[in-house]
Amino acid sequence: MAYNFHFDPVELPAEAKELRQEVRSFLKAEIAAGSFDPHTGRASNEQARAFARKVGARGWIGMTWPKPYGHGRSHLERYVVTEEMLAYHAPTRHYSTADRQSGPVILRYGQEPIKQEMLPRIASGELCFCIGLSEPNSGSDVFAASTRATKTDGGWLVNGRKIWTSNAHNADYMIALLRTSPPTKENRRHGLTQFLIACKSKGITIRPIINQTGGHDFNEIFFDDVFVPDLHLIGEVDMAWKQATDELAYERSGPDRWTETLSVFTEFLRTAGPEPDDRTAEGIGREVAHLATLRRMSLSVAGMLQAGKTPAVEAAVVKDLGTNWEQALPNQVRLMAPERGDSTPESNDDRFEQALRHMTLIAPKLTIQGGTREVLRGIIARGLGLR
Amino acid sequence: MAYNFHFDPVELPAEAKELRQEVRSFLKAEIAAGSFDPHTGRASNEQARAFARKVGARGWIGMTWPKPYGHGRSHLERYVVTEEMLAYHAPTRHYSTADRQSGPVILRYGQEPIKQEMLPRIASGELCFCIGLSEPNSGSDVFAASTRATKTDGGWLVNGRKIWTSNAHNADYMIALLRTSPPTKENRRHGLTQFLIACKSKGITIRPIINQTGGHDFNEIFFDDVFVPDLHLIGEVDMAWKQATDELAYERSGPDRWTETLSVFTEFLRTAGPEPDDRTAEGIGREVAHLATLRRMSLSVAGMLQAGKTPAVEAAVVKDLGTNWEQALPNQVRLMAPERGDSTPESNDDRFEQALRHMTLIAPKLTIQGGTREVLRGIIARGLGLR
Amino acid sequence: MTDSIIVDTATRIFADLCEPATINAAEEGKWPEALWNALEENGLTLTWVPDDLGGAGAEMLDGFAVLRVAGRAAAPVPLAETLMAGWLLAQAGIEAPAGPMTIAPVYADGNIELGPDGKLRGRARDLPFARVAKHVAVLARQGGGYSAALVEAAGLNIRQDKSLAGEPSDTVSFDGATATAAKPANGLDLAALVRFGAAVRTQQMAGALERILDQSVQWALDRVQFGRPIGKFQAVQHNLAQLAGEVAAAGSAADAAAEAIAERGINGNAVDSDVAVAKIRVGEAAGTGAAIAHQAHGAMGFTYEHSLHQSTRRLWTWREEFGNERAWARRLGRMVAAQGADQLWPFITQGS
Amino acid sequence: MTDSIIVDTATRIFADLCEPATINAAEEGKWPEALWNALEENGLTLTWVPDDLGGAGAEMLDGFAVLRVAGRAAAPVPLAETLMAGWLLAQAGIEAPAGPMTIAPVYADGNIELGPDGKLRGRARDLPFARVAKHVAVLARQGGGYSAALVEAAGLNIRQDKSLAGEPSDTVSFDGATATAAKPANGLDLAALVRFGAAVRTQQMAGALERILDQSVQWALDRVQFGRPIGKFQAVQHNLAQLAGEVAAAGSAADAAAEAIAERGINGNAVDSDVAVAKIRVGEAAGTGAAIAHQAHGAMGFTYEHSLHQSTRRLWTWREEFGNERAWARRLGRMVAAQGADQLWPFITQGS
Repeated sequence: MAYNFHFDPVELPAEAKELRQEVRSFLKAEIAAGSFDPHTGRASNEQARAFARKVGARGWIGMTWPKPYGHGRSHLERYVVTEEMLAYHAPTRHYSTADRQSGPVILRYGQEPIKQEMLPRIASGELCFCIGLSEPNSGSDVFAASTRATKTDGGWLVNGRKIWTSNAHNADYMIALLRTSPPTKENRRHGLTQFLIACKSKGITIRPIINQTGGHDFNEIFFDDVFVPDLHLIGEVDMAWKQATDELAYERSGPDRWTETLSVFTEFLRTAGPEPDDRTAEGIGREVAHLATLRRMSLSVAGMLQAGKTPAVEAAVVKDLGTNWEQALPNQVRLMAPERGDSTPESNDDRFEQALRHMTLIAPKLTIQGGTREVLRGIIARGLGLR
Repeated sequence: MAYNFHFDPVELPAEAKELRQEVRSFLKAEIAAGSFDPHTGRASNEQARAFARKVGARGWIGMTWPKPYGHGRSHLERYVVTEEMLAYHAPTRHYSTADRQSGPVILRYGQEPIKQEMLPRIASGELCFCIGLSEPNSGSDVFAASTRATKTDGGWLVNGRKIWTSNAHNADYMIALLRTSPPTKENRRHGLTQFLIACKSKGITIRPIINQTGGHDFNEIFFDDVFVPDLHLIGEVDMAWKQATDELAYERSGPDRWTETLSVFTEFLRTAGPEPDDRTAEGIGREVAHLATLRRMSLSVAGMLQAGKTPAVEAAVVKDLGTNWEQALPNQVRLMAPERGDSTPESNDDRFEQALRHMTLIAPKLTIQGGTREVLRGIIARGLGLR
Repeated sequence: MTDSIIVDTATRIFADLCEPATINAAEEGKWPEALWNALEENGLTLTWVPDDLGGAGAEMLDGFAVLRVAGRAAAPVPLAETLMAGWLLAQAGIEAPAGPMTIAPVYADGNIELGPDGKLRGRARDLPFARVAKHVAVLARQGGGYSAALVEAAGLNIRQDKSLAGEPSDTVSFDGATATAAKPANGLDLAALVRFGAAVRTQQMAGALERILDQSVQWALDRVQFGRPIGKFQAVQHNLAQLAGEVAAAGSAADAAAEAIAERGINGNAVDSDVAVAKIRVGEAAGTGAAIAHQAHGAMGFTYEHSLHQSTRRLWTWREEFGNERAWARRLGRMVAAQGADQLWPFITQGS
Repeated sequence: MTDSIIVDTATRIFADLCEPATINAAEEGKWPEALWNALEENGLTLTWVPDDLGGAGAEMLDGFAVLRVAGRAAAPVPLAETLMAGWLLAQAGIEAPAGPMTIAPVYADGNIELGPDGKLRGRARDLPFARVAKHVAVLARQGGGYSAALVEAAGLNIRQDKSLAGEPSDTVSFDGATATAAKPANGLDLAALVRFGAAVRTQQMAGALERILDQSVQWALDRVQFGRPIGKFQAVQHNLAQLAGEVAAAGSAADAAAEAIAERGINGNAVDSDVAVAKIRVGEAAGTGAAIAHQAHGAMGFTYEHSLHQSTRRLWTWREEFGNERAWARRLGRMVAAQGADQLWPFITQGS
């Protein structure tokens, strides 16, 4: 049977339900204190840093990592915290990458002293991480990476260039995929190794890449004889292809994969009012049906992780469906919105207009970042036995 | 520049506009006389044969073929006749394949005695043709055909099997693509030859294939030592790949490629009435915009043919857009239709309901028959320089 | 969780007795007696009827799971309808008879009335399988409320028609019919009956979608064009990956509705929104999914002799029954809008 | 047919003077003087103004063809607006001044009035390029009809804003402004002005779509992944083929509207339906097309330094201006429904 993947039903345990209320109260207080704009998520870097510390103090970073590195809580509890943060546009950018990706890599493949040093600092909200994966000639094809690490006394020397590195300009550390040997004939994925690199290291230059919204998230990073100590080697030399990809791919299905444009819908609901016409009601209902289903599937993956399963294809399905939906959402909402004219009351719908513009601009990246639609469908096709 | 194909504007000449009125009057009279059901196009085989004779008598079959074979009229005039016939669901099935495809092949590649014998009989509406192209293991990949013609005294002996042959059970003749030599290493398309075959020939067995509407259009044809005289060879032996495909591909863009489900929309308009609500009006407007644009593009291809151009990629574009649109139409209309209930007046909307069901059932074939979506997109990609 | 014995039993029965030929024969009017009898003998036709009313007394979720399997098998018998009928009768404490049943009405504007003389009045359209049913479970207006009534089909005036799937879809007049039994329906109204029907159809559709994914993948592995299986072409792979996504979403949405009903009963706004989400999302998946499956199958899938149509035609029928995507979307949209923008997220996370 | 010299001239000017850097600089507020001057010196800014009113006196279709080229170039100057302004003034027999212009209002519910004292009153939102215009051509209510009025921009109260494309989109108050010239608009009303604007935008969009197709194909040929150009992957090929279809449909629909206006003028139902068809179909193509182009470009297309956004952001802006797909679809749908089902086909074939 081709259809051999499943989305188990999940019943959230009582502690997760309580936790949700706790998170909501926390966020309500933060919004009241002006820590961030609840509609757009706007917050300064200082605010984002301060926010990370508070979240860390609550024990909501590194939740699923075993003690003493983290907090030893369940995937479902972590899921609840994550989705509440996203739903209320909390400024998680200082810690989210470390919490979601870098921390788990260190936990699984890092050397013990590094685990002891880094993980508690991540969990406290102190450290900001970024991921050095893409290169100018290696985007979807990550195994084509050519930035190299050469063995030297007591460590490695790194030379080359990474690109599309989100948040590198704010990050303390990067986990980078570097070439330590050429690929072999039998295995083109051979020869890459993961390293932990301090972003402030000598020899690193970071160039901002401005995106089409005018914003700055991506960076290009140049490495010029950057020294990385042996202790910062993560996992086996040349064997990165065995690490990382699959286990962490589950993170693909997180709520960040279907909530990125959600605020345009929320703001639209606000302008639509409590008694929309038939056309609008129909449009709203359709989007809510997709949203509710995506959320259930995403939660289900968290539940399966908690049950010790390995829902890799399921995660790819959620990301593919989720990113396609959130990408299409601004246009769907645009076609529900009332026509603008000279007699439209001014700034009546200004927050909605701003959200619509912003989401229209960012929509294209959603099916590209973190695994393109093409890559995801390839993974699913493999799950179906077609590859 | 990648975008190197064009849709020239067309102004129909006065005689074409007059012709349109002439065709409409003719059809009105035929409808009044009960020659066919104007809403569904239903007509018996006898009615379809009689209709073909009348259309032939008007000079509307083989219109663009030079005299004395045909009528020496313009592609635009032929276009107008074709689209009017389709728009009013006239029963053209007895002559349409011969008019559109078989006749032009004979005209261009047939031997002179055959041209003189066959073309006037097609143009009169007498002869019905079918096309023997697909085989069980050769669908999209027509050059994999294996039904073979072996040279014998004064002709050829045919053995093998064709499938998905529309209307074969009613046809007098078939033009078949047969294997006369194996493909060569350099050219896998080598070795196929076109032949004219009388469907009543000894050794031919026709098995009906019932489709999911319960109807019978497709057939499977078995050839058992069927003799085909030399005179029925069409074009060069082994060289069919040079013939046929491209020149005739223009026919892809005809109005039959975007009108097949149109009646469900017309019937819906009838139930919707003159003052639809916003939602319905919006839906109607959207479909009309697509329809009008497709029709302009289709007409444009006819105009370019008339001007001696070779709009092969343009034709593929029209078919791809057209079939996708007509395939999606029943579902679009379904979602505009009012909800059915126990208080809905009976048979108020019965003709619409019947059309909706029928069109829902036939929709899947529209992007498969006569060149699948995948094949068409390949042709367009080649036109873009990607292949 | 569901009782896997019940599901295994159903799976085995359908594998043995629900061949494509049986399904086509049923369309021609040949009642699949062996199949029905096996289902009945194994207690699968009255899954939702408590022991003391003559049923199997299984959990709600077990019944839905059986319907998922039945949908996968394109079972040409009124199993869903008999399950619903048994359930409806049970709400009123009426014992369920043996044999196939159907329910009436299927529209929220249905107008069957039960008079003080114990006679029914009214007409119901598009009743699935009415002509093969032994009994009809009717939800009839009586006074200010509703009663469930059990009616023998034998004496009813039935006008036959067919659904797009080729299954019986009949108009039945109840005028003057006498109920074998009739009791107040315990708070159930027509909206709830339609809601329940919608949830039932989403399970059947989810099953049918699983089936067409299986068939399409198998076909793509078997069918060779241009010298290799078509499943090796990237375009086909990506289409089938998209189909898999629709199948997964449909299954998940249908389960959510089933679980909501199992937990909270059929009445109330919260359940209504779960069912709405399911009928909308599964209905969309049915359309998208059937289109992809047909495209993957090429001309072969359009033939009557290939069994693909047995599933796709049912999908096209079921998505329309008990409210289509649009009808439910309007309802859900109004519900969400009425609660206001700030309640969207609490609404999405309610119940979990 | 169009005058190819005019089009060639425009093409050359944009090739020489409308580099991506110029376009980005314009977004930062740097007026592209060399570009504008070249357009003006070559008579391209007053294409639609007759000789005797100071213009180039070219055919309608020539002006539309120039706008197609301008759209392809993502030209960051009010060429379309100046052409429309000159045309509006010409309808009333008012001579067109030199320099950039814009029009007002841009909405059919616009409310600028011309009083008996020759002074204007009213406010217009979202006027493209108002802040860089030397003059505004206004269609103002006067008595029971409309007058065209030429107003110097210098004295006007302008509140600056930007479109999604980063181009000026300003709110302008005309209260108390005096018209340099004002004459009856010769039967033109606001609906006709909006209709004209919609037709203009479809040409610009058709041009921008051609551009993003070119860019996407080139990128697919150049960009190597997994050891070969991404354009060799079937999924990419099929996406770009779909993009090509949208580009072709957009161009054809836009041309149909332009030809209809050239033949039959801007007034009347027949032209209204051609413009409606164009704005709907081109608007859809803009959305679908931009999405495919971005997907093909990957992360690179999302950067400010790559020029793709110069075209896609304009597409997202223009599809909304002078009525979006939905607004026009409602209008067209009403028009078609009012004529009845049997008039659908005659409606589609009218004019040809």
